[in-house]
Amino acid sequence: MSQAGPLPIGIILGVIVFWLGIALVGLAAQRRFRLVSQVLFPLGGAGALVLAGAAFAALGQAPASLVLPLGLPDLPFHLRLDALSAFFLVLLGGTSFAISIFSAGYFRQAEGTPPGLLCLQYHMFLASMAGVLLADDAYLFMVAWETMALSSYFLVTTNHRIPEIRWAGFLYLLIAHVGAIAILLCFGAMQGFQGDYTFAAMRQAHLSGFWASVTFLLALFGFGAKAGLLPVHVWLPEAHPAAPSPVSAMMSGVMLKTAVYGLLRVTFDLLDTQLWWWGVLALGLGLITALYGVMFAAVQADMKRLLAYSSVENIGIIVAGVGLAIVFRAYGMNTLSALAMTAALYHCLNHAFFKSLLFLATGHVLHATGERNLGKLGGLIHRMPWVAIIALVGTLAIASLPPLNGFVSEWLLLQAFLFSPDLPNPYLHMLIPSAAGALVLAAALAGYVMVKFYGVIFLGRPREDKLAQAHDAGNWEKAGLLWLAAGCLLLGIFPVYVIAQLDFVTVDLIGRALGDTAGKTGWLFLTPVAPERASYSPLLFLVVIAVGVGFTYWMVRMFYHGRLRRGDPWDCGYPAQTPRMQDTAEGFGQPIRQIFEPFFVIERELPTPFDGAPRYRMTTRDRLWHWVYLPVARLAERMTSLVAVLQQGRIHVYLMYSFGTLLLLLLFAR
Amino acid sequence: MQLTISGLLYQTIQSLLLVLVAPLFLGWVNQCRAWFQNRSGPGLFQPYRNLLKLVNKDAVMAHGASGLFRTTPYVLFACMWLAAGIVPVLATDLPYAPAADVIALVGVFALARVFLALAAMDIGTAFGSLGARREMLVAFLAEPALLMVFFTASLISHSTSLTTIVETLAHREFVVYPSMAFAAVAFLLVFLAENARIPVDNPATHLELTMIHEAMILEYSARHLALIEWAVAIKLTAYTAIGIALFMPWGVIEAGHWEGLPTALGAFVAKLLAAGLGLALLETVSAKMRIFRAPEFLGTAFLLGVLGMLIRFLLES
Amino acid sequence: MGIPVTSQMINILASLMLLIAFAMLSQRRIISLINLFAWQGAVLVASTLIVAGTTGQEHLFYSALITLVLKVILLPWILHRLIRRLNVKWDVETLINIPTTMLAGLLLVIVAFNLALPISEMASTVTRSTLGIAMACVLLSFLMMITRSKAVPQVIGFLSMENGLFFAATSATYGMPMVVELGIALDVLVGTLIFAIFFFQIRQTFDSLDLKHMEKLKE
Amino acid sequence: MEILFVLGIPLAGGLVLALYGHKDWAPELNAAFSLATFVAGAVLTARIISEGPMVALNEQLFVDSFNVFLVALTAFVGFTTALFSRPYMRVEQAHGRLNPARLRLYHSMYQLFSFTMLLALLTNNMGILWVAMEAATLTTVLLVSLYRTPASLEAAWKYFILCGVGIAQALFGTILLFFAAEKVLGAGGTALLWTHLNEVKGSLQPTVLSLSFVFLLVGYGTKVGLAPLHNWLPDAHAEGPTPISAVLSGLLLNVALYAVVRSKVLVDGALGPGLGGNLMMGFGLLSVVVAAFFLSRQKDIKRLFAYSSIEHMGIITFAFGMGGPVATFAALLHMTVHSLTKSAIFFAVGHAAQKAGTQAIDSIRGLIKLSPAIGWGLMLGCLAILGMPPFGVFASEFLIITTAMAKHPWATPFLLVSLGVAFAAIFGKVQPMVFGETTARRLPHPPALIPVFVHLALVLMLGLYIPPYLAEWYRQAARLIG
Repeated sequence: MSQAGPLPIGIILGVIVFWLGIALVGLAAQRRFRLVSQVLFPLGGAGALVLAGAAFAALGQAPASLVLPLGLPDLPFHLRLDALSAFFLVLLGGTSFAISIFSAGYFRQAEGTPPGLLCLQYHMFLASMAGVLLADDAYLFMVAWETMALSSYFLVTTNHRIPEIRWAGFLYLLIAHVGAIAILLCFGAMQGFQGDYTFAAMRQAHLSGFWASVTFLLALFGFGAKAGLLPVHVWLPEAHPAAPSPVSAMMSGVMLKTAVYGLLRVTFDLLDTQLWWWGVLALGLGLITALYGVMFAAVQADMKRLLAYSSVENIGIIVAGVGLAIVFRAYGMNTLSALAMTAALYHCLNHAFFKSLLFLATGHVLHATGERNLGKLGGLIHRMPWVAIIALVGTLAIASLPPLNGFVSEWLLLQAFLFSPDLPNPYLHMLIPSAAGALVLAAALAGYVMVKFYGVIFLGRPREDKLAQAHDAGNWEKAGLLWLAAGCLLLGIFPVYVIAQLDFVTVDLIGRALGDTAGKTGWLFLTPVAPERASYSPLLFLVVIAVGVGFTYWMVRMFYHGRLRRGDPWDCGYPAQTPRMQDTAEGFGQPIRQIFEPFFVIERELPTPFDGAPRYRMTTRDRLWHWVYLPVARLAERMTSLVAVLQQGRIHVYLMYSFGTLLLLLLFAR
Repeated sequence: MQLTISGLLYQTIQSLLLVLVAPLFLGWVNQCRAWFQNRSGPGLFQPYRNLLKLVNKDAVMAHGASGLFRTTPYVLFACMWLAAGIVPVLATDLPYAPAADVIALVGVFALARVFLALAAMDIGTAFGSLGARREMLVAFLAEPALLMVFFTASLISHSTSLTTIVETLAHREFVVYPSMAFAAVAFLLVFLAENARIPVDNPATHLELTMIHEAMILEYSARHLALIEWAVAIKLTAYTAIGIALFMPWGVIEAGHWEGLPTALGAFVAKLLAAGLGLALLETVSAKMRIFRAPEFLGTAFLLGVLGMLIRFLLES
Repeated sequence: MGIPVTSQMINILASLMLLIAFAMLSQRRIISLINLFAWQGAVLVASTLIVAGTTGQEHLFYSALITLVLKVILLPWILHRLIRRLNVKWDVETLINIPTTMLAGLLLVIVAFNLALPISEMASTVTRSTLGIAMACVLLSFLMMITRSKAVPQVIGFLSMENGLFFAATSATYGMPMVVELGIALDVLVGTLIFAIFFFQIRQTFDSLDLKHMEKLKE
Repeated sequence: MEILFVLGIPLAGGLVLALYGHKDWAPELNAAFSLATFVAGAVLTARIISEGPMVALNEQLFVDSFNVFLVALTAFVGFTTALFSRPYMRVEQAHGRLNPARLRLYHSMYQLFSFTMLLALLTNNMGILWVAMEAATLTTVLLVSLYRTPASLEAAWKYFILCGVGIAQALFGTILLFFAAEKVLGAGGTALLWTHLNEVKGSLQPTVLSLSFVFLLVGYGTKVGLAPLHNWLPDAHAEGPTPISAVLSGLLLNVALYAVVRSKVLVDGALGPGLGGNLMMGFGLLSVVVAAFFLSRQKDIKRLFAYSSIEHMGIITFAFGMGGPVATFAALLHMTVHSLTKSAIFFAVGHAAQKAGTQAIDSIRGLIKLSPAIGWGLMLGCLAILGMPPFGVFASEFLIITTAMAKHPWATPFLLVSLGVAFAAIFGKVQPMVFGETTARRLPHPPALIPVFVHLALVLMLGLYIPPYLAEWYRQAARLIG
């Protein structure tokens, strides 16, 4: 393998160092608010753009590596930039550029952590994510991985005076840490008992089926904990709402993807075999996660929790794609594996854009209104048209509607599913179409959720008086949002071009690409396998709709001569309407609650007819919490009380322990 | 994707045909219903007259309406038009068809629906949001079921492109596919739900607590309402055309066969008439369900769709 | 086959050590306990002297001297004084009744002998069989510490454990290097002084030397 | 020559401070003696690095790469703790918890304690090692009961009795070792010298050595705080003055473990690897598990970190037990970073407890608000000790866990569960202490922040970059231990 020019990897390393430098400046100038917000964050954003550019340039090149004289003495930091890393770095840079720019206008003074510390944590977070993506040995990977968890934890707990936020942070870091230990064990198993923890050595190692499976399961658990796979997803809906919105955007949009990256890296790059049941496991887990996530998103009343659950859903979809890729790969159907992988990667990119966009939009709403409860928002399209229109793009994208980007990746994934009849395993034949059903169901529910999300926040009439004071986004914020919206649109319209870039990744990992077929019929039509098999042209689609709208509009103008009069809403003639009569978030979630009742723990507080001040309250909680976490906590509790018996304060008993130990060992040793 | 003159011609003919004929088809269904109910009926062209009446009225719009509310009718209409351009009605040689396969077709319907639901919530009335919620409830179950139907068909033809599916089904030797029977039933259920027909919804009612579709468009008037009504008619026709294409595809022209046009046209009109009659009959003999039963109804459709796919694997592969 | 006289003497003394250890284990009166401790010290001195005489190792004489001063005279004297100063009247209370303790002690002796057997067989010194007895003494003192509920007997148990160790050091191995012995002696002395300080502090704070007051820190 | 300074300065310091320890400038004097010790230690270290191992004073003292690094560490942490103890003890005095006599005792014993630890490290004689270990107990036992509260007395008593009895077993072990050695080396004075023992370890009687090792392990293991011999440790840590907790946790445990490892080298030589390693792995793992489950029941902040010390000693013991260059390297590294981190934590905890006026976890809240530096110090220290990168504790845990996965996969589930439980327990308790609304108050003397952050900075550095000479040093030591 020829060594490519060290330029891109050098630039990326430079950006990481640059970010760390910004972080240190932030630490030094902790209270200089203007410096931090007007200079440091935009600079960080510029760095992100440079990083994305360098990574993009590296996509087509041969892998480049670098060894830094840091780290453990026998294991200096190895960096390597191959197509997979480059792709995720593009994702990181492209998304974080917008988030940094947005942050420049977002963070306010006097909110918990001083601005300089926020800057420190934020840029540490960025740098560590880039570190994860560049790492080429287990140690650097773990260091960057945990630094990422740690810096994001501090960002989550910015507003640490609220007990719920502290709890959220704790839960997040705990699950992240347990996951990290699993990843560590995974690396331990993977180095094939050679004692060499570079990825290069792991690529060489041949593991037996048992150990490979152990490795994969550990990786699935460890990375799944970070990504938010069931059942270790519980931290996600707690931590994402707790964080400041740019941080939620970063966590949801980018950090979760690093987990996907890790899973891909381990499964497709470091392990030399893939077994089919791994794929089935990942597929099943992914789909269950997707359904579970979207189901819970539908019943949330907090807008950021809703988005967080939606992230759970999207991660589920991505992992399902990865699982499918594994299945195909295990049976040597490399083209199809590449198709599924492309779909998963594409969805990663899409999710990064639209989810960041929506989180940033909610961040602005939160700032402008001080409210995150959907039941108290409404009608914001009049107060903040910019944000509302941009958020509409994100909403349509996340609801996977054509011609935006969310649709493309789901379309590709469904295409991949439709090839599963070619699999030689008779059980998989039947399993996978049903799985496609689950995927479609999740996607359709996402539409439901997003209508609720957008409609309740931006449309209708304001549910609270104070919403009248809400203002539109500032210039920094607008710029950030626009970048992401443009991303959603372009990614949706030019899939052929995007897939041509993704091909570098699939060629690297699977040895096959869609390139020769995907663009066979030109740049206009996306034909992943064969033109007669399936095709889709979002640009044509968009053009036709736009022409249709324009033509209709023109026709109506031609024939119609009436005037437009404004009046009170009709609403079947009901008098005395108030904004409180609109559907609330709970109301919108009611059908879902009813249909999927067994999955929720619902607590209702209903007013009686005689209540002077009637109150209605309802909480919906996760059953898994009762099924998995509380039992585990109780078990740990029981263990501790069991252990506590050991130490009851009597010195005689303590002496007995020593005595007993001594005797036991003496008898053992002889 | 060979761009041929004939293809362009077919494309234009069928897009215009479906759009223009749609109100007539609606009128036919209403007329049939009236016959079944022993009424004399408003006449076949009543929908056109309605549209004309609406277009000539002054529009009233609520104070709180935003740009979204005003744009939605146009988007809706454009989406339906696009859908009408994809479904092979007369010929499979459609140059625009590769732009969107069945999944994208479902996406188009979803796009239209999301816009409509958002517009319904825009004014901020109780009924608007109620309608939006119910519509989305129906949709999230109907959409997967519809896709399952399409998938069953595409498993047979190894393609998700609607034209290819129709070509395969229409021009291969005749085979009875049990899976398609399941799919047909599922499609029928989805068809009723998606087009707001009895038993899921009643297009003729403004009875507040039971309506779904009508609740969403309560605030629309004049030209906007006209566009929506027209779009709804196109949707009904397009769905019927899809049903015809999937389950009764005989008579559709293959690429390059000019001479088949009259036959194809005749076959299509006949099938459309039959379908309208069937729909009217079905609507007459069944009663509107409670809204809470709708999930079960559509759940059945979804299940049938999945079963169809499974049967495809069990019996036909 | 004749066993050398010195060796026999040491064996007798070793049995005495064991006997005294058992006596201490079963002793209820605290004064007697201290006296027994002093006797144990005396036996230790005697055995050290015999070993020193037999092997002609000069430093063992010093060792014997230190033991005599420290364990036979100084420590018992300090303990007696303490008892008087602290006005301790009570008898020794045990946590487990004496017959059971004795039975456990017997088992311990068997275990210790058993453990020491392979070592004794390969030992070259004249006093090879004493190692098992020394180990038994250590374990018996340990048992005593476990079963006594008051502070003073516990400390005496601790000191008698050191006796056992010394016995092992001198009889079984002909004595450790002088530096080490000096160091050990210093530690024992300082330790006893600190114990004494503690007795006063404990009494001052808890008004009693019963250890059941000191069971507050748990978990 | 330096070696004598290293030992002589703290000894002299102990004597001088026994006379003047109650003066106003005693804390500074204390720090000055510790600084001098540290300088001497540094010079000694530099010399060992350049010239290699050496023996001194008629072979009674010796320095090789294993103990010299512990000497440097001990002297360093001794010095920083003395810096920390300066404001800390002044505040204690201002709060009326100490009178001049006790202050004098404290300062004198502090220096003597340093002396005993350094002696234990530097001596070549297994007997003197025992004497020094016992002396270390003796010097600290009165410090544990320095406040004369009932709880502190109880703690001191338990500490004294349990460690005394434990260490008595170690003496028996030493005697057995001598017993085995004199057959090879003769009855002369060399039979307890480790350098000589090491040379002939292959010909020592295996049966005797295995018995001897059991006694030594139980004896010194008590001081290390291995479960189930650990019961004195949390009490002593919690009730003594915080500087003492810091050195107990950061240094004494290391020194005791050093003794165990020295013994293990001999027993491995005689028996081959197996018994020693297995016993240590078993003890280590048991300690990790037991300590992890105890952590969540703690209500006292110092007890909490005392259990954490047990846990980490368990990890180190486990690593030494595994053996091999990587694991031993990791164990040595872990000793270093644990001692730095844990003492930094105790510094922060000490100030925090003084600010809150209590050691009860539930009553310490929102440190970050009143004194961000202490709050962040505690938070970062806690994260570091929990094995969060980029801190050095992670570096060693990384090596240990991955090696365990490769060599003894059966042990990893225990490690996984324990580390998870420990994380939940410690972090769940520390987080609300640092964050949230505050209960703290201002203190008459500004806190000593330099020790906290110097330690953390060093730990951070070790996580990212281990200087080559340090690495070489660890490697040599690891080769020595095998």
